[in-house]
Amino acid sequence: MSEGEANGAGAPILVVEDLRVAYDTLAGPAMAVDGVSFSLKAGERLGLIGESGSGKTTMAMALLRLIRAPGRIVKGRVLLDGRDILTMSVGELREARLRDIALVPQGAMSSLNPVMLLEEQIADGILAHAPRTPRAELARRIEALLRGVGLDPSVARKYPHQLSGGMKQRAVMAIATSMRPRVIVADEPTSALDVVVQRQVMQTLGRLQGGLGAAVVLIGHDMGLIAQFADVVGVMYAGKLVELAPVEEIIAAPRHPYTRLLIDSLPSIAAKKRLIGIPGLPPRLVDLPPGCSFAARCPYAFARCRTETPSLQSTGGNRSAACHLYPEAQALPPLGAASGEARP
Amino acid sequence: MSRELATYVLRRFAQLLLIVFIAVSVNFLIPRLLPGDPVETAIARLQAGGGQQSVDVQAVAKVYREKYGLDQPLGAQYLNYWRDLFHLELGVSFANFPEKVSTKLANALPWSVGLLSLATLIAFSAGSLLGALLAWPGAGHAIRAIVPALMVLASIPFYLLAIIIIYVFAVVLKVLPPAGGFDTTRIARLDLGTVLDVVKHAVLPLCAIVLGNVGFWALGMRSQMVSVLGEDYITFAEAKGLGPWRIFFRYGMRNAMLSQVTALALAMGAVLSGAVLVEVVFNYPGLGTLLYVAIRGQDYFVIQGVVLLLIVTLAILLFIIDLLYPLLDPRIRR
Amino acid sequence: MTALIELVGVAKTYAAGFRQTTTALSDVTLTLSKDVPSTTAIAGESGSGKTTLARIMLGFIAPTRGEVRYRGKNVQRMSGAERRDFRREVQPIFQDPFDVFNPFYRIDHVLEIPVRRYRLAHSRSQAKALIEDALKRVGLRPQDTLGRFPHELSGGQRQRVMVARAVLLRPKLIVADEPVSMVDASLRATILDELRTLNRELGISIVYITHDLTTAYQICDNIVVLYQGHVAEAGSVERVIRDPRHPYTQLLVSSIPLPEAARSWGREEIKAEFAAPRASVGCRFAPRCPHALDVCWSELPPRFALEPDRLAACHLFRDLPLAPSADLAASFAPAEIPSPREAGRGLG
Amino acid sequence: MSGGLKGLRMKLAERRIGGVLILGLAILALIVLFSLVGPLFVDAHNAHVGAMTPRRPPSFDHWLGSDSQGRDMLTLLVYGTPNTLKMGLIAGIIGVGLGLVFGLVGGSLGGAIDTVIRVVADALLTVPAIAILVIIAGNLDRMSTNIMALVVASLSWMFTTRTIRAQVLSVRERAYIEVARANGESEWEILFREIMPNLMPFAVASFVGTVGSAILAVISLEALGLGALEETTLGNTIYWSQQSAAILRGYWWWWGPPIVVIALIFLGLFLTSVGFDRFANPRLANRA
Repeated sequence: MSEGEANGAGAPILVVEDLRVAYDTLAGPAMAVDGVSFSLKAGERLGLIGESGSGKTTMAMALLRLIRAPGRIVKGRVLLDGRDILTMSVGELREARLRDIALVPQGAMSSLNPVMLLEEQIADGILAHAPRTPRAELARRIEALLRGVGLDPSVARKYPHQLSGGMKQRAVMAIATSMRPRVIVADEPTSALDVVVQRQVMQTLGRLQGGLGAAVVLIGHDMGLIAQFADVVGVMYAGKLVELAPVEEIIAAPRHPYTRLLIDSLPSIAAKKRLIGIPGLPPRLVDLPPGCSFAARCPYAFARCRTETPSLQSTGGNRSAACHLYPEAQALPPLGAASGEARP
Repeated sequence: MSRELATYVLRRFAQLLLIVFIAVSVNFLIPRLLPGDPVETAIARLQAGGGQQSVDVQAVAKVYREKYGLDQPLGAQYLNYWRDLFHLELGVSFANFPEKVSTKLANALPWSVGLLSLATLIAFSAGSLLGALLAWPGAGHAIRAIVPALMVLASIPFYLLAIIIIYVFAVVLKVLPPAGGFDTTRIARLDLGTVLDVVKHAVLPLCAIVLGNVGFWALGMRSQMVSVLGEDYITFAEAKGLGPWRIFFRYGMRNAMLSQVTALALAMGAVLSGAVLVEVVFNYPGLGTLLYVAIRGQDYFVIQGVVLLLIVTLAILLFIIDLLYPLLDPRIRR
Repeated sequence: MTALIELVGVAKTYAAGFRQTTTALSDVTLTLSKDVPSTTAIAGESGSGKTTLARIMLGFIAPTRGEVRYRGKNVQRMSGAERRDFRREVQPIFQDPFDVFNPFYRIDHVLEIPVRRYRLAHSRSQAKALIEDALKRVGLRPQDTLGRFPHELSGGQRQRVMVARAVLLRPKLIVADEPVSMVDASLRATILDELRTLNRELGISIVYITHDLTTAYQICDNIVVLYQGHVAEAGSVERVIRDPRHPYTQLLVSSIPLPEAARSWGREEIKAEFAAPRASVGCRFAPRCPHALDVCWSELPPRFALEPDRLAACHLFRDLPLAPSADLAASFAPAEIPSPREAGRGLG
Repeated sequence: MSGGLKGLRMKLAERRIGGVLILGLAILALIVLFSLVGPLFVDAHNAHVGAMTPRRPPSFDHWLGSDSQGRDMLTLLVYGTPNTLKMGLIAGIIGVGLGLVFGLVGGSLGGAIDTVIRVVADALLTVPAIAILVIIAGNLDRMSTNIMALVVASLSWMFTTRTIRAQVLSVRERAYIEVARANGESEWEILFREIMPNLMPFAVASFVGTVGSAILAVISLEALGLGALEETTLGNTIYWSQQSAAILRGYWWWWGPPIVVIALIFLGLFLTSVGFDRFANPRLANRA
């Protein structure tokens, strides 16, 4: 599924190394992102999937250094073309946002300033990076951007409350791509939209990304959506990246037990089957138990899982998983008879 | 859009009329509802308390009876009352018999409106800016030290503040005049000297109202701003790479001001009540002092006139604020 | 077939500004059997009228036209005793697991009140046993649940408490309005499976309101697809979801993001219709329909019977016979007697 | 935006939740204690005209000096404070009581009654209270602190009405009300069992605010000379001092102490309401 250009060898455009973000709570720090590393080449689409509390939104915010108190970035590097976003000066950071790395935020409904015309909000971003853009040029660019996301240019003279949810999400994408960024971070861009609109918006995002040759990090909770869009899928659980693999492979043969149970729990329209959820509850991020965070819910767990935290390791090919079953196992062994369900 | 706007303006105008209606009706009904014959009560009071001025009690009583027309049915009295109002026929003053109440009001009104609107404007803008800065993480630490002072200022009634201000600045330091709106020994002429004199007399009452208000606006704005700064559009504005002041004014303050203006409309009544008392303390020649003198002299029609005028003035001010609101909020929804 | 609940020509319109009305729901007739427990999905996007339908069924709002009969009695004109029975036997499960608990009370409140109001127990200990049994049935441990305040439980746990509440009352019908859309993915399947189990083991009929066709397919036998208050397609899930025929249902099904390469959206973008005028005559879907005919703009399509177990309201099928009955249930899959395999699992 | 600064601010705010409320309540408690215990230490006769040499500045024997009528200022303060508090409390209780009834009736019944309540409350909220109070007070034959409390109470119900009504309307839309209906609760049970408890924090907050504005209205009327002039209150004391031009003549001990006590009452009420807001509404606490 990966684009031809993505395969063209080249240095990764985005490298995340051992990123850790903590939230200070009254009960102590909660590690919302706990040692995540990955890298992305131009044109590549990474989907980060996780449930609420898995740290996926924190991850998106950290990539743009938008973490606010009580959250703080504890350590790690976010290298954008070799420059660390987390240590650059405030002025450089402002320059880099939108021009190099852009955000398509979660709540498009609430991400637009309710008292500003759409054209002013688009112009704001452009003028912040190119203050001397002539008016005529600005108007031309705004029109082109709106057309690019499938909106009528007359929308420029409207206020956010005059737009539908799908239109707002498109407007936000127009802003995000206004400076032709090289990395787009899309944080659940369709979470409040109906399925048809969701599909339209995601396809538009895909087209924009293709046109710019930008890398995309798509954050989401819906495996189906991620699978439709991404080339590579990263699965997050309790702040950690527990599996990273190309999309077809991860769906056909997940390596991490959590990924497998998650995929198994998805309803499909291929055949009726008994729906089986994952037993237990996601852990609270404050005072995590020692060992693997998923051990308590894992049907494969053994003694080592409860004492030693597994780190992300290669499991062959371009796949990796954070699980003590590897490297001994070649693939995830079938579940015992207890689950009552055979692998497809 | 325009239709929604029209509905909005009409509704606000209806509110204005309703307030005026309530004010007039209250003025009309209360003397008639309370036990006793209002004319007899008033005259008895006038005779008892009117030692300081020589009043032609008979003449007054005659005016009173005519004005009240108690022999007519209540409905007719009420209609007459409204008719008189439309002719600005508010009766005569007893203390300065037979000066018309409307003349007295016309003399006092500019002083009050000038003082009140200037003080509110200063307090509201300064307080809002201060409050927004207090909520702004980039605004430095030192500024937050003034929060307790603001809390104290916001909680003290401002006519008490006025007393303290007079004592400190006019009695102890003697830098500004303690009372009045102008130097009564001056010859009234429109020149620089007169203007300076008026300004000099206005400084302390202005300060009293501003200080009494600024804390309220600052604290209100702070909490509004804190919640606005938590909105997604602020995060997105940051993600766009905008400069901090652009975010502060266009995205932060601009939105926080919406509820500030709503609060302004709700608080104007209290501000006006406080300003009336500040005028009394400073013996400032506005409606407040007129009211106070009238109360002391049992000058009932003047009292009624001032009350009516206060309510109508406020209602009109509110109507203006309401008309400005749609300019601030394109959604015109409240 | 004796009816448990009947919706007869039910419609709901709301006033929308000056002398204008919005149709939230138009002409739904649906009969659910008393004898055979059924599972019916009401599916649609926002603005489809699915929640309106649910609330009318629950008696929370009155229809503008038509009536809802429960055991033959008009729900809006019931005596006190009849109303009490109706309230007990038709139970809701709501979308938002945070909003359904009064923050002032412990979890117990929502379970104890119905036991008392409907006199389900003769003694305190019997009440306690009932409640604990209901909690256990949905996979909650009573000692970890009772005595807690709502904010101390996760969304998934709270939604299970609501299922337990419904179980406690042993209703005849559960109307579940998007019960898992606000629950974490890993817990959704469990809650939906519990609903399915209630249907099989306790013989409770389920009306499942959803925007998600995949879960509708998994837990329901039949489905009604609504678009802007009008029925687009109805029938067995095998027909409607696996082989949609109405252009709207086709669009919906093809837009489901599925983690299967075979069902990729593809790179081709479908056209976005913004501010498509809400057609007031004719087919509501016409402005977005790729196959719209002239007649679609002027005439509301009647419901055509495509197969014995499926109907579609679309002029494309005007050569086919009209649906035999106004009752949507007439186009549902014939009720099947629970198979031995399923019955066996249910008992186990 | 620097995360560190904001983090510190949040922590301070979190810790201050209790602090503000406790400080406010402590100030109020101190004032109540002063009014309760005070009379034990002063001689009531000193509050009479001519009890001592007039216009004496504070001294060891008379801590707060005397006024131009020869009354002991400390004694006036001791007897004036409870009277002022009493008027605020009576007006506050009546005002909040009326407001609760109107708010509940309007919010739960709806229809024409609700419209009337809402429109009248909104209109009266925007009228300067002092104007109407002046008309009422100016037309009364006699004035006492009790009558004054009633007069002020007549215009103290709108804020509570507005708050409670809005709250009833919002609670009624919550899903737990429908759950209660499905649980077989009657409409009365829903009102008293499900809605009412959720109104209490708002009623308490309104009460604190209403007592404050009632006291403000009382001292305002007193400043205009419309108070119960035969009785000793803080507002009257200030009124008399003004009548004797005590400010210009520099008798600070006459008007100073009552101002301080009134200021403390308002500060106490203000801090209590701010603190209570954060306590009752944890989301605010996390934000502010």
